[in-house]
Amino acid sequence: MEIKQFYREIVNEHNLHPMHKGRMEGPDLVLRGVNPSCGDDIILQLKLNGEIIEDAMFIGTGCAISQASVDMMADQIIGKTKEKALEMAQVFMGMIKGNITDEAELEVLDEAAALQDVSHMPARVKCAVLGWHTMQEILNNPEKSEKLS
Amino acid sequence: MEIKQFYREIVNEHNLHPMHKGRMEGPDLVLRGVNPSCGDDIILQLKLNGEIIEDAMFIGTGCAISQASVDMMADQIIGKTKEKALEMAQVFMGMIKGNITDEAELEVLDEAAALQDVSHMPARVKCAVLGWHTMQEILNNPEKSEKLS
Amino acid sequence: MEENIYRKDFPFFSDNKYIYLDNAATTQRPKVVLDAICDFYKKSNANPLRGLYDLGIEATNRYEQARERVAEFINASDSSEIVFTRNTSESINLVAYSYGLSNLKEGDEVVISVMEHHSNILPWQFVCNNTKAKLIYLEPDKNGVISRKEYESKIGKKTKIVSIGHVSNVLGVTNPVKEIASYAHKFGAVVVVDAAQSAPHKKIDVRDLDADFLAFSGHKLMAPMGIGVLYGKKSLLEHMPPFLRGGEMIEYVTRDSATFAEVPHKFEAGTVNAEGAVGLAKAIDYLESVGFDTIENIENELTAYLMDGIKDLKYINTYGSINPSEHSGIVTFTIEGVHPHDIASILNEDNICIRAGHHCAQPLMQFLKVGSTARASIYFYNTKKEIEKLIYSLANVRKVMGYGD
Amino acid sequence: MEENIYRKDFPFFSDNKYIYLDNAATTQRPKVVLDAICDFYKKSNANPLRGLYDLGIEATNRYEQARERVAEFINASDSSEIVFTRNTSESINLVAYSYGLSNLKEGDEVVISVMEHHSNILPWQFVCNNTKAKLIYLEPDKNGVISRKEYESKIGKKTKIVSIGHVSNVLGVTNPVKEIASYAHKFGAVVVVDAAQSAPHKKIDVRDLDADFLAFSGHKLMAPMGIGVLYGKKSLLEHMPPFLRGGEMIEYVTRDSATFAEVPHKFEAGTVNAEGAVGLAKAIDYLESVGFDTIENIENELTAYLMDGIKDLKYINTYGSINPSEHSGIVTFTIEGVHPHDIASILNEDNICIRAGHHCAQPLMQFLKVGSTARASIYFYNTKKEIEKLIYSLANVRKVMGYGD
Ligand SMILES: Cc1ncc(COP(=O)(O)O)c(C=O)c1O
Ligand SMILES: Cc1ncc(COP(=O)(O)O)c(C=O)c1O
Repeated sequence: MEIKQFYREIVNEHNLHPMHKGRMEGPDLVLRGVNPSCGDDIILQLKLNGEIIEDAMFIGTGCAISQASVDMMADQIIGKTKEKALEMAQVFMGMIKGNITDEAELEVLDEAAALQDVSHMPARVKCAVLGWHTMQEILNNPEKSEKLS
Repeated sequence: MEIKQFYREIVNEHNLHPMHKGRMEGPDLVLRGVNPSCGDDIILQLKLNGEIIEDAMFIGTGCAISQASVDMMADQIIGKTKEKALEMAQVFMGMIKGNITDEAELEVLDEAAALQDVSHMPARVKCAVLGWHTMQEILNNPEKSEKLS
Repeated sequence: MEENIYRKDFPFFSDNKYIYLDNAATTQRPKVVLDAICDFYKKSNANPLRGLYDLGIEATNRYEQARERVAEFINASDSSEIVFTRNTSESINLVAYSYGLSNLKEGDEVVISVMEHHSNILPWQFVCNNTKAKLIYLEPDKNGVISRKEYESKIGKKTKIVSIGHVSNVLGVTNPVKEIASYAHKFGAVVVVDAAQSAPHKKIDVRDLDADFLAFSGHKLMAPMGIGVLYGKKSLLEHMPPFLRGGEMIEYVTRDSATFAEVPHKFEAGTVNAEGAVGLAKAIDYLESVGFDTIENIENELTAYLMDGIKDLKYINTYGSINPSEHSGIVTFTIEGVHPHDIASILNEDNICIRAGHHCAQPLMQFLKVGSTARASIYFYNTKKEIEKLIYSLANVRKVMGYGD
Repeated sequence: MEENIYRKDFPFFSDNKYIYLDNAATTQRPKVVLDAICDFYKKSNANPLRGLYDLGIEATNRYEQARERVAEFINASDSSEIVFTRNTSESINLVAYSYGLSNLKEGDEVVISVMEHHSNILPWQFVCNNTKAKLIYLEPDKNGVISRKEYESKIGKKTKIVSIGHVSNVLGVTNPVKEIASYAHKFGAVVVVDAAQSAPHKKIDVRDLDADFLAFSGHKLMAPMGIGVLYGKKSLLEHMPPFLRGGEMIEYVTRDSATFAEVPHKFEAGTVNAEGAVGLAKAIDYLESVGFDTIENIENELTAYLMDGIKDLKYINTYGSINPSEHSGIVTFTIEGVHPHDIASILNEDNICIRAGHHCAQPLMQFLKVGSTARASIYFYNTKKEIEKLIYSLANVRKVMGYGD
């Protein structure tokens, strides 16, 4: 897909009208994720119920791709187990880095698979993976959880 | 003149059989001159009688061109006034750097003018001028005179 | 404006589709520079300053002639005041390590400005951390101008070093370095000029500026990568300790100690980059054959055209002076609601190369209260048609991003 | 030996008269390297690591691929262990400033050898002077060999750094760096290998050597001037403070402080020399296409031919091993009664380029009790005919200088 088309058809919707942007009441896990070189800067907030991710929200600023990606991610992981979410993160990273291209394999990502085009925009890989990377960090290292200030 | 011919006809004689090499008894002025990059290392010794350079000798080691040049220099300055010797040094430097090529002007150097070929050997300029440079230094700054050890 | 007559000199433009507008980052190289590189390796390649054979002398001569060419270019008194480095960053680090560390102490002050490139900030943070000297920032007004009042209030008896960019790589503004130098010299401070963005665009005269040190990069004025310049007044260079050590920068070495060669060789450790120096000299020849008048004329005309063309797009904000001729070809901007990285990606699809980010000037970004900006930077080989395309693309960015206008 | 099949790859040999035997100083460049330089500027030239547009990505990729090529060349575990510098000298200075200054203290010892190049002596003199650590010298025996007894007697609990040349640029001897490293590691010392003279001639395997740092220069293996390499184990590089500061080697910069990028970028301040890196990668391709076996075979054959040819000239003394295959192509010699500079001048008339002087190894000269020496250094593109001419000229030197024989 061409880049302009990609913005129009995939990114803009989530960037201009994010569904999961905002401050969460009483989150269980909170982590800031940053891309120094671009200035993308998000705070991911998760609410857990045992192994299940009950809710996911983010606040922050950044480029459209980073914002859309984290919004799409939130949409996909809500209701999933932590394990499933981590598995999806793996697939997402693989897709963006161009290592996973098999459609069947990508199915687990559902709508988030629409970001596959970023694999042809090497300069933007970091933007697309920021949300997923932050989620990996905090699920694998819950002790890193921060206070929302 | 070709370089080999130049060695054969001009340099060798003074290098192999220097006339003014040796340790002087009771010199008035003594200065060490060194070319770090080549390892030429001489000690120039002068005996003065008022304004007249009564004797000039050198000790040290170095390449054939440096040794021959200082020996030729000693030969030429003995009996000259300090002023005359300094004037000759000026002309010699000019010749070696290729700035003075006029034969009439070079006449003052007498036999030392035979080193003119060094002006075509840029790598060896420092060797040729070491003796003359050391003489300039010590005549202009007699307070720099060293003890012969 | 006619078709640009200089483009044919650049192999880069001969068969690619790019509209290259990131000239403040690095420039393209004319064929004469590439030819000079190949010619050096074909005919004169030996290790300079070492061999006694003719080929070695030839290599040395070409290297030292390049030094003379640079001295002439910036009107230095003597070629021994020119030290070859890798780039502006290394030049400033050399001054910081060699002059800074040995001349600063607690209570002293180093004055720089908020609009400096990181390369003219980090070395001074380092020196100040190590010597406990204080780092003071000059603040520009909202047009990017550092006023006389501002520098006179911050430079004073405690000031030991003032290090200032000649032209800002973000705002394009030219700082009053000559006036600052003259004021700083009253207090005996030394003045370092970061000329990375000025040397490609305007005549530098180190004696007129009375700069104590001045740094620039070859690659920003069409020379090869890997060669830069540090100018330093001889009296200062001579009293500074060496920085990098090794190779031919010595006189004598024993097991325990060493004495060093004369300037500038004292500061050039190891095998020198003769290719780079020779390429730089050729780039300077080429640059002067075009002429600074022509360069400034073309740049100003194109800058005016660009600023004029985006003036009506109210959602585009530009930074720096409103006068196009005060931009040295640099136009930095933001588009409301669109992150600069998205601008760059969208323009990339139109083959337009602009820069987006913090431009290695994060403190200036903080001062301007923006996370990052987009920047188009023009050189004399750009054309009106290229600027037209840029304007056209910019006018479409917000639509692509889903805004109504 | 047949006509050398590699010479045609080098524009340098196509139309000049020189017999170039100063390869230990710098090598000639094959056409593929010059083409790679021009190709980079023509097709991929932008400032690497900065631009988000395709051309900038392309420049970045070519630069980073070069890093991977270098990592593979010396068998590093990861390309992030490769820092691009200007040359060997800068690489060693980087280690000295960044690792040395922050890890040494009074009472510690730094061990080097008497046969080091100045570039591996002066940085350690500097560090020792600044930290009051002690500089200890390993002494070779009369054949130039550093014995096990020697290094075991000088390396010990106080040793913090051992920095040692892999191949001596004067004696041509290969030092037992692997054995020294293994012994030094018992005491927790870090081992720096100066591979300037080995990398062009033999396969380097940093993991097999277990070197902590290793340095070499591009220009000595047919790459452009102005590019060098520092290999460092990641765990060490990561804990070292930056050396040069500026440009893209940062994460965040505020007015008062900065955080730095990951290795290796932390150590690469300012605009990188992508041309040099790309040229180096291509030179490595070329070198490996010739193959180290071929290189060593040709060199050893020519070295044997040379040493054999001058053996009967009793007034010529050679240094180092009597075994030609232990010379890495380097034959250093003196002629009784003739100063090395005069030898060089006389050979120059026969268009033979050899080096004369202290070879940036004054302490070794003092150890050998000579003021200076002459040195012929061979690379695989040299020919038997060239060596024949060298022998012929050498046999005439004393006659030219007025001696009977
Ligand atoms: C053994 C050795 N070490 C270090 C160097 C220094 O290399 P460079 O001049 O490229 O920094 C050289 C060559 O000059 C050398 O032969
Ligand atoms: C104002 C200014 N200073 C310094 C630099 C650093 O130059 P370099 O990256 O060539 O060291 C730059 C360019 O990047 C610059 O624009």
